[in-house]
Amino acid sequence: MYQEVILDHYKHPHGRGLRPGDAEVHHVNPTCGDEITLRVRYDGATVADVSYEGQGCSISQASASVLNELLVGKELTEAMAVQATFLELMQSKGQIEPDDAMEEVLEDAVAFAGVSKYPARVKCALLSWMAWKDATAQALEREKL
Amino acid sequence: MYQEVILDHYKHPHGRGLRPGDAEVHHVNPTCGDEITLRVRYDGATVADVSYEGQGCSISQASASVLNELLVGKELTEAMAVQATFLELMQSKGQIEPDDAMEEVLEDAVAFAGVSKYPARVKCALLSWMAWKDATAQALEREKL
Amino acid sequence: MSHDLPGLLDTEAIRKDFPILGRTVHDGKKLVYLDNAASSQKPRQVLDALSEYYERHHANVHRGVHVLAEEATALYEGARDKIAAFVNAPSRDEVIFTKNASESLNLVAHMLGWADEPYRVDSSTEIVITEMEHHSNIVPWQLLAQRTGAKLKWFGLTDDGRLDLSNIDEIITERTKVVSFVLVSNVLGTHNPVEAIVRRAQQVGALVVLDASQAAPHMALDVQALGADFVAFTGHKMLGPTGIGVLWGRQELLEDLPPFLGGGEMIETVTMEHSTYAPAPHKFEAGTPPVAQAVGLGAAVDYLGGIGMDRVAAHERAITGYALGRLAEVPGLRIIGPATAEDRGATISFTLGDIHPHDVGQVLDEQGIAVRVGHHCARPVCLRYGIPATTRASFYLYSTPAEVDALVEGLEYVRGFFG
Amino acid sequence: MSHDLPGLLDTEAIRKDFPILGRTVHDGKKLVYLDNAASSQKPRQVLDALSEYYERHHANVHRGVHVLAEEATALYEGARDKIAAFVNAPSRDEVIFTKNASESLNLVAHMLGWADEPYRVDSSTEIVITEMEHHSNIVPWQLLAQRTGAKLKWFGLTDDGRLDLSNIDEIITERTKVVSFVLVSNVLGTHNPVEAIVRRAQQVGALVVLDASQAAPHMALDVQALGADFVAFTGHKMLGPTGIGVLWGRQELLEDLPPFLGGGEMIETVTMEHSTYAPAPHKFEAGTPPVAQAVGLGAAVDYLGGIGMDRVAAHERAITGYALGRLAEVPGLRIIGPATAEDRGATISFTLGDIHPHDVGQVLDEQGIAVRVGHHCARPVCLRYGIPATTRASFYLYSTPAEVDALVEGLEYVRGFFG
Ligand SMILES: Cc1ncc(COP(=O)(O)O)c(C=O)c1O
Ligand SMILES: Cc1ncc(COP(=O)(O)O)c(C=O)c1O
Repeated sequence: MYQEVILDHYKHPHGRGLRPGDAEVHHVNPTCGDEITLRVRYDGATVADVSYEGQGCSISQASASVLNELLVGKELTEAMAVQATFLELMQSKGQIEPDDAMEEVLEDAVAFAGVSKYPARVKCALLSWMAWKDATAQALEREKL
Repeated sequence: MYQEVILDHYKHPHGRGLRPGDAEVHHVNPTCGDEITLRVRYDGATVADVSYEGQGCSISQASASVLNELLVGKELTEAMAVQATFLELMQSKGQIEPDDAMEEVLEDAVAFAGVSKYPARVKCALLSWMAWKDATAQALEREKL
Repeated sequence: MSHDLPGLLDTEAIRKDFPILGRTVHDGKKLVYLDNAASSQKPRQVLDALSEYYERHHANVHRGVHVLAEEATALYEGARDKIAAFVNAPSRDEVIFTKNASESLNLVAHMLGWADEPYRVDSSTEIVITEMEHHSNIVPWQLLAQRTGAKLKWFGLTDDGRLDLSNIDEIITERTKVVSFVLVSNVLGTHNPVEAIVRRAQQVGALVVLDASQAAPHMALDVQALGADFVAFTGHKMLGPTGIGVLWGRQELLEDLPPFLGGGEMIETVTMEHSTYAPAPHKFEAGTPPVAQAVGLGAAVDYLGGIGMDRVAAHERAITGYALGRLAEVPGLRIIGPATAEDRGATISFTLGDIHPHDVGQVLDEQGIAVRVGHHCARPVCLRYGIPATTRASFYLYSTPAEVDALVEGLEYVRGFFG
Repeated sequence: MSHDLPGLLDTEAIRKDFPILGRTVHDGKKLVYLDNAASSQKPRQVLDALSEYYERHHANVHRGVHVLAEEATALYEGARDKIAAFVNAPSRDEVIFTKNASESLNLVAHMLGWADEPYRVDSSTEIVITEMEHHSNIVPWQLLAQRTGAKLKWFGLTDDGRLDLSNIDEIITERTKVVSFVLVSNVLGTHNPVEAIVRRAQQVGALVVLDASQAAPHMALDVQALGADFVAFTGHKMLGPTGIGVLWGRQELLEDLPPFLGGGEMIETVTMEHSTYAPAPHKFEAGTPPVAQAVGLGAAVDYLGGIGMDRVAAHERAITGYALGRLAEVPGLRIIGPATAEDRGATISFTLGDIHPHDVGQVLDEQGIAVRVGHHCARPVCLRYGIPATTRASFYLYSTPAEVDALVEGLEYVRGFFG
């Protein structure tokens, strides 16, 4: 489970800290108390920033770092696709062996494939991704108003 | 369990039917729905009558009949002693083999010794005896007032 | 006696799976177990699942990051999947594990008592049950009625042991919040018509609760086809362990309704001042759940599914038809409940002349025949038919026509004994 | 490592009774099971009692007049006798079987919510708990407070993991109806002082409820000496099956207080209009009880009694002292809870530098060492000490000093891994 990539992100997280954003959410993993506060900022349809702060295990921390690295700068639709692919991988119960196409989409995030075998940890890996999705929905909602 | 004596009392009950009394009680055996309405009449300290009506199995019916036969005419203290002995026998879980002394006190009621091995039926055998004790207590209470 | 009944299962093979059925009682008398409506026996497969669970995989479920905790959780949640499939639930999250059917029914009553509108039962509302309910589907509603001031109403019974629905529009009204009734009666054997009641309940916006305790063990259950909002049943009557019951409920309702028992596992986050709750089913499963028992119940539905619930039902229909026919031969025997095999389960209650059921049961027991006697936790049925109690023989997938014959012979002996 | 600790049990012999302890995990690593506060493992004797029950004696209890029903009833009620003796209850009728400790605690909360005076909890009254309660002794009281308007108050904790009773007279007042607290904490290990709290509660006429879930498995419990009014515990933590808990309550209270779940077995007589209830304990045991589980729990207390609870306690004291000493050697390790073996149980929570407990637990698991991580269903404790979660190692009668050594080595490896 503890791939080098994961440990690296855990020890040297990308984009950590809260910066101004269009929407903020606070998510909790009730089964272990992991928490994240996450903000998104959009520049038109581009993910301008994902800033976050929280406490949690190496998996949840590394996952937030990977998310930041992967999504910032992407177009919203593309970012959504990455999120969906990551979700699919994490819910695969270790059944998906990431192929080249998936690796291209997920980059560092493929390192989490092994985590999907551990049901208790899948939620850790998904915490920031669910928070991002939620914050994004709120930002879009606000846009509309 | 079904001694001849018991079957006899069941088929030819003594003193069945409700007659005037000093106190009346209604007891129910919730585990099987057996019911008895029982009245006692005292003549000073003598058990002048025990009359009853009810529905129930052969054990509870026969037991009421035996009670009537045994207690009517006795002095209250003596009747109490009989009741206590019967209670002891019924709660013995088949461990008491009635001796001559017990037989002298209980007469026909020793036939119930076998019933004490069947926890579900002990309550049937005791229904009328508990009702009698209760009715007697009420009658005494009233006397005092 | 020839027993060429169509639909019978291969009971010889099946009985080998049930260790207890090989037992003798009272100095060598073969056990004839006809008390299945009270509780069924357990096949080797269920006992093995229990042992295997405790010997290899036990740990507390959820939250654990060690192997045993993960295995135990997978087994427990896997059992939920099996039960969901067994009753054709749209979602596994609609399956709540309780301790028995009684808790399942109480759970619904409590949820409705503390619910917000539109579900809340209060003094302006009515609760509807029937006169053929098990005490476990009467007392929770009496308590709810007492505590909220709601009015309790019920359907009466016809002389031949069926629900009297002639006044359905007066019983179920605009004030009715919930209608709770038994799918198959544990005394009469009656299989009740669900559709008519569900239709009327939906007209007035009332929820429908089905007590399927005597149905789930014996026939294919499809909660979607039934159209009820909640369905309750109990593990020990369907080859499973004691200590486990099930409540199926519609997802939207489980989301909207408040929790019942509070504690570990049912929370999302807790502070001293305030707690929030986990989504269903966990919201309704406070404390360490009956893990081994769920695993055992999973093995039980695997066993039943392996045979096929339609074949189980056909077997019991055949046995019931045969038993009704043979019992009709016994002089003085009066069936309490439907006298034909149509729309009824494999549970037959009767009286025998004026011999008290306790005496019938006791003398049968001396011959090795286990039946139940009394009011079977449904005393209003006895009151309705003016009898103190009944003797009840109830069959299951391992019951044989020869056991019916033994019962009939046993009853003849009883008659002679008290004659 | 020499392990000449006084008071140790012959764990070599004891471990042979527990099939699962011979298991290996992760490709041949020996299982080191240090998650006993979550749930204990089961000895062969308990599993045999379960099998024997199902294979020879199962039937529904009470009311039956056949052999199996009588045997099952005798076994079930016999288990009640055993539990009553195990906790030195004045009467067997004070022992109520529930599904787990959570239900036991909810049962008390519900009884008090619906009770008549002088027990009734309502908006003019107060409920007292502590900050170190398991969620199962927090949420039921929060729900009761919400639903009745009563005020919930609690004792805080000192920095070294003990109850802060300095303001006891302000916390427990004339308005207090009930004080419910944990005898031994499942996170801190703290063994709380009962006498001072009981004395103050009695002064003001409040009832005392003890959550003994982490005490009953590990020490001799004497409900009479404790002086509480209710004592709750759970079977699966004390070598028994899942699916069973116990509530002991004083007879007078059980007589006076109203029922909780309604259904079969808990009634005296039922009509459609009205029901009356059986005397305790049956009044509080609606539906088919956890029969096999009670029998299993009976076998568990036989097993514990055979060893002797004082010897179990001595063993755990020795292991705990040893573990506290060895853990102190691990750099960065901070014990959350009392740092000495005095007045504490064999449950040790800690943090390890800023390595998240999830990671600690996972890497220990890879070495075959099973500990629990998280808030252990007592989140307010984590909040109190400003930590997100802890790693918790908890011992039992089969735990060995060598397992403590394995834990310490494992933690060194964890430090290296994330260092
Ligand atoms: C202190 C304490 N109280 C209550 C409980 C709840 O026990 P159960 O989950 O068996 O209901 C536990 C265990 O989880 C506990 O440790
Ligand atoms: C129709 C019916 N409902 C409810 C129950 C209650 O089931 P349990 O005792 O398992 O709670 C029973 C069985 O006793 C039953 O036959």
